[in-house]
Amino acid sequence: MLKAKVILVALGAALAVPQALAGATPEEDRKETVEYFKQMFPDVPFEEFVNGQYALNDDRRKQWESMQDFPPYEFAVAEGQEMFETPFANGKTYASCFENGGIGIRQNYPYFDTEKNEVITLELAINRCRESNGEEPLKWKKGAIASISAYMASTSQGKPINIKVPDDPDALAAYQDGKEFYYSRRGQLNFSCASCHVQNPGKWIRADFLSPTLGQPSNFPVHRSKWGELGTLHRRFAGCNNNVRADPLPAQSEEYRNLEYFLTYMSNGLPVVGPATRP
Amino acid sequence: MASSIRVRAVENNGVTALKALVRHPMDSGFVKDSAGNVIPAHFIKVLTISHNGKNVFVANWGPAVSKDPFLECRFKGAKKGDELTISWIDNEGASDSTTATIA
Amino acid sequence: MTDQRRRGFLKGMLGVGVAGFALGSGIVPLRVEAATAPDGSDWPEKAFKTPGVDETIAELYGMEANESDQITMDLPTIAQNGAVVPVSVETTLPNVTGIALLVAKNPNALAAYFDIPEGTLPFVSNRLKMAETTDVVAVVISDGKAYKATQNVKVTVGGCGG
Amino acid sequence: MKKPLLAIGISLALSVPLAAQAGPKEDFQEVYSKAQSTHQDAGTFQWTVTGDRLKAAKSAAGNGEYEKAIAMANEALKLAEESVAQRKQQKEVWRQVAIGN
Repeated sequence: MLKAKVILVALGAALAVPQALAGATPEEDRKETVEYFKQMFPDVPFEEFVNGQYALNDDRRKQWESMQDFPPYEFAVAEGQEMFETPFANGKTYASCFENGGIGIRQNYPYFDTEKNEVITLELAINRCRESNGEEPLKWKKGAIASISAYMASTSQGKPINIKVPDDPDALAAYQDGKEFYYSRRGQLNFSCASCHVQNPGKWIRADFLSPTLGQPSNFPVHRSKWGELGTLHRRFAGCNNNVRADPLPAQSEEYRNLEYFLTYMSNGLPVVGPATRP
Repeated sequence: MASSIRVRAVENNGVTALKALVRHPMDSGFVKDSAGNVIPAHFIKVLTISHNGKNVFVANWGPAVSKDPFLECRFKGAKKGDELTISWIDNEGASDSTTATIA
Repeated sequence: MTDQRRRGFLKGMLGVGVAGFALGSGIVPLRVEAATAPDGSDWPEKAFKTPGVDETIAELYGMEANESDQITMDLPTIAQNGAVVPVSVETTLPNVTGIALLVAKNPNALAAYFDIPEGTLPFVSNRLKMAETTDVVAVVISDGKAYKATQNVKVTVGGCGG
Repeated sequence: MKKPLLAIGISLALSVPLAAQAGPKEDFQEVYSKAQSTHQDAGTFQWTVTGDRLKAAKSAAGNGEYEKAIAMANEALKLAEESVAQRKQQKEVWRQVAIGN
């Protein structure tokens, strides 16, 4: 059953799904997704999916490995640590806002806050921490917030991603909303996230080599050669949307947070490897 | 202010392998900003690595070297615990220098 | 201005000529002179502002370079982004005193050149910008003569845009 | 000489029900506001190209070039209609390609 469907999806065929199948749990979604990519790339070990295109293309992998010698984000991570440890005007630090003082917790983000009824991403938590301590929020996509987030990720490297969808209708709705976003075609070019990253990973789209869904959020924030600096996951979402000529949504909008929630859940069990470099 | 230079130097069988990363925009002078104005060239011209007062490597760079330049080189004659000095100067006369201990 | 060419040429010859003379005469060789922080005054402005590979080699070293299969270049076949292309050069040629890296299609070909004092291995690795698909040329000065090797790299996303 | 005439011809053909007494400014505003509201209706499925045309239309109108403004607004309207259709269609079909429905 799974196999037949996987093949059909891979062919991009429109598949009428029996209603009985609808309403699968997030965990069933995830297992099926893992199985799908294992079949698509039988030679790629599970943990390697976090390296995206570098798990699939040797020439690119070599370039990446040579960048790993001294990754260009090192300065930003050091600055992020400095900012993370520098007290706010009220004397408190970021550590006061996070479990375990903010160290080694990246793998738990984003999470669904059942009291506020919304998805909390790490960047959102960083800015809420600032605001609750009387500081101005940072801009969302790059700069200081990316550096702080990169430092926090760096203290969590190797920890398996552990996103939970609590037994709560709103949490499940947020997850489903993110999933719908991932699979819905958008923009004048009529592409969904999945058109590239589920149906065509390992292929070239012009000068870009497409990575698979699995492991995508493990790397963020990433230093892209194209940007020449670190950027957050939502900056990347906006870039992808823009590429297919769909109006990007604001960083940390509910839609993008739900998308991050779904996407990161799919990578449960894969290690945090951010920050990382990408073309 | 943190140093603009990050260095790792490791000695093995008499050969010291040095890797350095320098924070610098390395503007080529061929790129325009979002307002359409050319960003003037701004780049490191010379970077030297010295050991015991002697240069063991001199890099002369132009604006085609990537932003936050990376350099790797290897030399003999140094041992673990020795100090290296890495210095650079750019086309606007700015400079920086740091020391690193060979591991 | 013609000074520049001579200086480049001398640099190439330095390892053999001056060092040999210095050892014989008991004078401290120039190369071992106390290192001071660089002041950039030796930076060969003109060589860095010359388009074309052969023209640049002539400007920098005052001679032509011959092909050599003893130079190994390591760079990607297809650059993932022209802004950051890792390039490494290593050679088995003897008595190397300098290595230069040239990017043929860049507005000015010379990207970097390195002095290799005695005791330093003839190896260098760094990251370069490339505007488009181009030949990359490594020039090695060995025994006072210039040798070169060439490798093509395909650049689909240029390193000179915004 | 011929070009402006042609442009007027096209814009006349494109502007839908044209009240005989309405001037080009009114025609423009009608198409523009329709394009704008359709664009809004696309919700999170708005296209960048629609926004570009709307902007171009507005700036042409600001310069008094109503033929061009109307043409741009009509293009925007057409694109906006496609994006709305995409939104409605995707609501129905996205599950068909999703892993683990």
